[in-house]
Amino acid sequence: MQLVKRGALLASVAFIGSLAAPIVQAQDTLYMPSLTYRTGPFAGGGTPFADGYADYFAMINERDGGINGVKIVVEECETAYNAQKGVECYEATKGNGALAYSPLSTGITMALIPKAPVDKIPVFSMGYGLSAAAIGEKFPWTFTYPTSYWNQLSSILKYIDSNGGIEGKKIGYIYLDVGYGNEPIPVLDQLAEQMGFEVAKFPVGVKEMQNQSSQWLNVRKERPDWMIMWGWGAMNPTAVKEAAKIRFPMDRFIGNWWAGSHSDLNPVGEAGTGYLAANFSGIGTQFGALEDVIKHVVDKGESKVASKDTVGNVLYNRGLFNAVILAEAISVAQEMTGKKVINGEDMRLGLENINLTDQRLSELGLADFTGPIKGSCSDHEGAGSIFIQQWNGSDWERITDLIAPMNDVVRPMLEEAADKYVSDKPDWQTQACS
Amino acid sequence: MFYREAGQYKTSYAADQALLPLAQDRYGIAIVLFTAFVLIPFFGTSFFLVSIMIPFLIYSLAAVGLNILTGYAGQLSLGTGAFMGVGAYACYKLTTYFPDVNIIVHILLSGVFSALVGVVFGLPSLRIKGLYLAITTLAAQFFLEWCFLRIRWLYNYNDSGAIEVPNRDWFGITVTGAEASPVARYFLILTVVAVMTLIAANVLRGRIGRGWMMIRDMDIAAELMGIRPLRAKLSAFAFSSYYCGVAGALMVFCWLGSAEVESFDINHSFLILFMVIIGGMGSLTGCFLGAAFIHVLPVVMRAVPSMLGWDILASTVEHITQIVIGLLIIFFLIVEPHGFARLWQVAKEKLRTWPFPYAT
Amino acid sequence: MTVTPDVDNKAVLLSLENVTLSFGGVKAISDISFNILEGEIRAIIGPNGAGKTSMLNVINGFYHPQKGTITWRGKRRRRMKPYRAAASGIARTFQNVALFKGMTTLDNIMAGRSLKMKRGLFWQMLHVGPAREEEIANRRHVEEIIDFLEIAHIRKQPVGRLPYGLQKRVELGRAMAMQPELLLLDEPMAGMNLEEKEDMSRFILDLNSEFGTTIALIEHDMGVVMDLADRVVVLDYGQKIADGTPAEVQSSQEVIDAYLGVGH
Amino acid sequence: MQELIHSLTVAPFMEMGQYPDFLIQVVWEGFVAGILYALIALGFVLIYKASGVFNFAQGIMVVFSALVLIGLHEAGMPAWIALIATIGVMGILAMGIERFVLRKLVNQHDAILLMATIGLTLVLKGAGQLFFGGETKSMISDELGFSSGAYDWEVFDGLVIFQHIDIAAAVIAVLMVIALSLFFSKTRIGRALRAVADDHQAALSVGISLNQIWAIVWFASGIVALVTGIMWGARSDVSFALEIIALKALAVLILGGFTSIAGAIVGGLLVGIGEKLFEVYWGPIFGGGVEAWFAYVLALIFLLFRPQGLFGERIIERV
Repeated sequence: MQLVKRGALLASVAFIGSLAAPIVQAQDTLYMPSLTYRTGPFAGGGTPFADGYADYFAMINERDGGINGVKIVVEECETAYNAQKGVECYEATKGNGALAYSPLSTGITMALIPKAPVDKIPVFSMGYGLSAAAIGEKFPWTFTYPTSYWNQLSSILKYIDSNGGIEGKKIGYIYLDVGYGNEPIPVLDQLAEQMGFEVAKFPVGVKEMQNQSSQWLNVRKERPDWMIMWGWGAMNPTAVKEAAKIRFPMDRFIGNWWAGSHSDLNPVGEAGTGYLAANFSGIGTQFGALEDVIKHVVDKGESKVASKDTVGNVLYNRGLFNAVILAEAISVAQEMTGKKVINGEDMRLGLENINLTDQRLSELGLADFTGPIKGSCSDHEGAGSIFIQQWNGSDWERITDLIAPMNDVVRPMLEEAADKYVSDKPDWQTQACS
Repeated sequence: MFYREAGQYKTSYAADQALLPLAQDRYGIAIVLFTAFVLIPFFGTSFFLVSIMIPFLIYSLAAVGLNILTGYAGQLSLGTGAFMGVGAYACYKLTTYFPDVNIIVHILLSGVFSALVGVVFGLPSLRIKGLYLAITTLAAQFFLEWCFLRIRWLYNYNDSGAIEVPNRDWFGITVTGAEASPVARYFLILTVVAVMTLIAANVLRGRIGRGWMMIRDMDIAAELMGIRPLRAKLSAFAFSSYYCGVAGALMVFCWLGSAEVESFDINHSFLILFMVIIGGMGSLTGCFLGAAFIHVLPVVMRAVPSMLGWDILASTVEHITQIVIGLLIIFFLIVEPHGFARLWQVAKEKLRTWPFPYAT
Repeated sequence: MTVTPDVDNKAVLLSLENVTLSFGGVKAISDISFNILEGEIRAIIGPNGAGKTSMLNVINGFYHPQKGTITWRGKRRRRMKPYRAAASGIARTFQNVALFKGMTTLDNIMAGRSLKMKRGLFWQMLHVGPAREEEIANRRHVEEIIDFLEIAHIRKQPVGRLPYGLQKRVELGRAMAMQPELLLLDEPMAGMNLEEKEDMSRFILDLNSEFGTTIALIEHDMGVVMDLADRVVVLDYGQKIADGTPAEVQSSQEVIDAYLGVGH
Repeated sequence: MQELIHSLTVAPFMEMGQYPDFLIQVVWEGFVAGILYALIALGFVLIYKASGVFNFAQGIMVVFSALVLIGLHEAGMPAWIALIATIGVMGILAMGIERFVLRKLVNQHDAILLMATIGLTLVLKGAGQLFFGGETKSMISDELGFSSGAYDWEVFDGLVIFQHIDIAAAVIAVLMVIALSLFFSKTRIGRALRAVADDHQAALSVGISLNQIWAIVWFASGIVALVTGIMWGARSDVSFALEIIALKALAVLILGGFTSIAGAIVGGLLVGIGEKLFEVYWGPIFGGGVEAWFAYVLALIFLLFRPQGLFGERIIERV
């Protein structure tokens, strides 16, 4: 009993301490919170992403002494991909002068979108979250560069179309049965009508991620010509394995950009040979920026990566790319405001005016890493392009050039969705763009 | 010595039956309420309010709900998360259909819907007891989760599948949505929780609550005393689910601001059950103690390493937190299976007999 | 031996005719008839496994006999739930004390008042006005029982911690609180010492004479039965082997055989 | 309306008749999943029978044991040595649980024992992630000698595919059940176990230590968990997402009864085959994903009609 009391005492002392001494950031740094999920069922993807994110900023600090001389402080907060914990992390870190949040989970993104205009901290959900947030007029504080789920889907469909035509074909859509997987369905349905193909949908419950045989039996029954997957975490390797089991042709099976990482296919190995996936960030370490990361961070033992092999893999590079865009936005903001130490509002301006041209990407050591991205007041998405990569049994290989989305079709749908989001929120903050 | 009832004579049954017959308890509650209503909003930081007090109060309310069912009526339930979800989605639909009605009305009404659902899933309790019943409540949990996803009407056909909370006023102060200040939200929740806890205490000490406890302790004897098991069990399910539903509505409207299915998953059911068991089954005080322990401990544990300047991966901390909570749960179950509430009682008895440790 | 109704011109409160109860082929009670008169103390005796407790369970609706009729206050009773039996005025105690272990003595006896309390949820929630008045009125009644049973000192103790004898007493109090017309006592003195038995006998007699409660009891202590009971029915292997006044029963050869184990 | 009734009552059966090869495939898949559910349920039953503890941690024990096996192999142990070492770890775990948890919680309320095992779940979950990381891992099935191929069976103008690993799962499950029943009927400890299940006092009076028995059943269900983990892992990798699937074993328990080994097996197969048939043939009508609740709702409905489970005995309440 004595022990209990003492423990309780210690805990309460520590607790009071934590309230009394919030972490105060020095005035001359840029504070960048990192909501990570190194735990939980999706940790396999969250870990390399968080590493890439942290390592890029570490490299900038190390190599350049920060952005225009101001060091970046990255603080991780573990969300386990859980909305409650995500909100808790947000509340815990926003007071430290956070410049932007990359929430990573759709649930956390949805929770933070309405908070962004109030706290004046932009939300940067890189290619995930709410697709409609691409509309800058309606979502001044939210960004989804380089593209949105909806546009990505259109790019994938274009790829299918260019490989034997899509008209009259049957496309199977297997997805994680949560908001994330359900989100692209309106676009899929609309484009099916427009491009003349048939759709069959196969939802996979979160609890059934590793128990997909029914879905794949249904796939076998429906006999689609192509399969598109909106999967995540443990769902992906299981799906590829099940596809192999029913002998679905792997080169007709395309994952979205969260279903095509090394951690997804390593457990599958040989059986997954030929599997395709969309991506928008380069694979490998042959880019200048990555070489610098290895030189300045990883080799010095300052990275959290479990092994050096992780550097350059799909999700590591995506985390790094997330940091690249934020870093670029910071420097744009610094230039526009003339301030060295910026705040969330400046950051929003920087994100909105981002312009990553091919030339700029080369300067950053990222030539051919991704397509150019240009934002504007109304375009918070950039309608960027993707490429398709293929699994060769042990590694990913990029097999296509950049494929542009069908923005002309998708953009009106995005606008409609944005209108709908705003419609039941009378005091929603919008902005006018000329 | 310090906690002495000697000299406090009751001259009427009414006084003897009061909620807090002892003066010390009345002072204690007064201090707690003063702290909650005055000191905390005045001195608490925004982080303290939003990440500690608000979730703590909401979880406490849900724990009160579950405790009514499990601790007082003896029906083990693993469906709390889903019942909270029913409240949240009901509240969301109510605000869409009746945007002009005061949000407080919606929050309180939303509990009615989860009470109805609770009654439906409580029906098996008439034939099934104990662990078997617990597993059937899992059916409620998983079936409702599926409904939250598949019935798109529930989230207004939103593409993201999430429900978002609009800003709503109460007497001119925004109390829900992103624009609501932490203090306003805190006051709203605190008021609801305080009033509902008082109501629970009243019901529990009266005819209805006694009926539940009779069913819990000895259902056959209860029936032979004229308690109708059907009515008693279902009313417990309804009452409990009402509390869970309101807690769910508050969780989404005053804390998270948006939610999708995963906010009401099975882990929440476990979390609330932990709070009830660690706090003490059959004790309202225990609900609050349990909620404080289970919610606050991880928050504190996460803060400790960075405070001490240790460079530990967030994930490592998370894993260690998980292990520690698991061990603590087992430890407490071994040391005091009746939870914090009993520890508190023992402490009070000690204080009463102080300085004579062996008097009983 | 036929049932002799109405010995002292007392009305028949409850009568069972040709009642048979079996569990999956095993007969617990076969073809038993007997009655209970208003205001009497009726004992049911017999060796272990004779079907005595099953008999009580039939009377208060917990078991439903396959055959036979039960007549309560001159009205034939249909298949009935235990809570209906309770509402019609039948209370009981149990062989192995069935108190509400998590509640105090006071609450246990208050539990006996469940049927007397009616106030709805609204008043309960507020705990003012009618609900409170009702609570206090019933409390007053319960305090009278507590005084009667001399258990005031354990009023606020959880019953689980009480010694066995006291638990039995609290259980009696709980049944009394129902103000029943018929009180069924299942071995009220089992496991008690002489002093406790005397106390309990006194309570039973007082209860019968002061409040006029009809009592049916199962008891093994023949001395107690002979002293207390007005009439005795004897069961063996689910069958009735004797019925009558204590003296009559005592002299019955069948009863003597059953108890001495002849032919077993 | 008529259309709906048709699609609910007629169409699925027509479809079954139309493609019998596919039906066989569906039933086979359900059968294999059912075997794995049954194995998890078996672990529950062992512990419940001997100690009355409803072991919620059985699911996480499946994941944990599989992770230990993979982790040890990754650390350089040959597969078979790692397997033996993992069995050792499960043994130590069983003894630890008995010594530090169960022994101290004797005679507590059901809910408290249940909570203790949920606490245990948290500990194992945290420890598993701490030591082995949270990412999805592939089972070392090749190293353990399982082949990854498949048999094709051409029948009814169609094709039924039997994965080797699934066949192995079925065979191993059968062997496991036989081994367990031999253990129960032929060994001294096994007979003692049954005695305990019937009557704790009686078992004590013949001089068997209850503590020992508890440690043994936990060890036995640890081994069952390991086997389940290997088989499921070989089918679809090892990750913490497996834990929630293990919850389905609870529904299986309802169908089979908490104390019946035969019930666990039959219940497992019922749930496995039932949910696959329901998902494949009826699921699309409800928008799919019905597998998530099918088992529980089936159990619930079943309970209303037969609360004692398939093989349980009717309980007569006594007063």
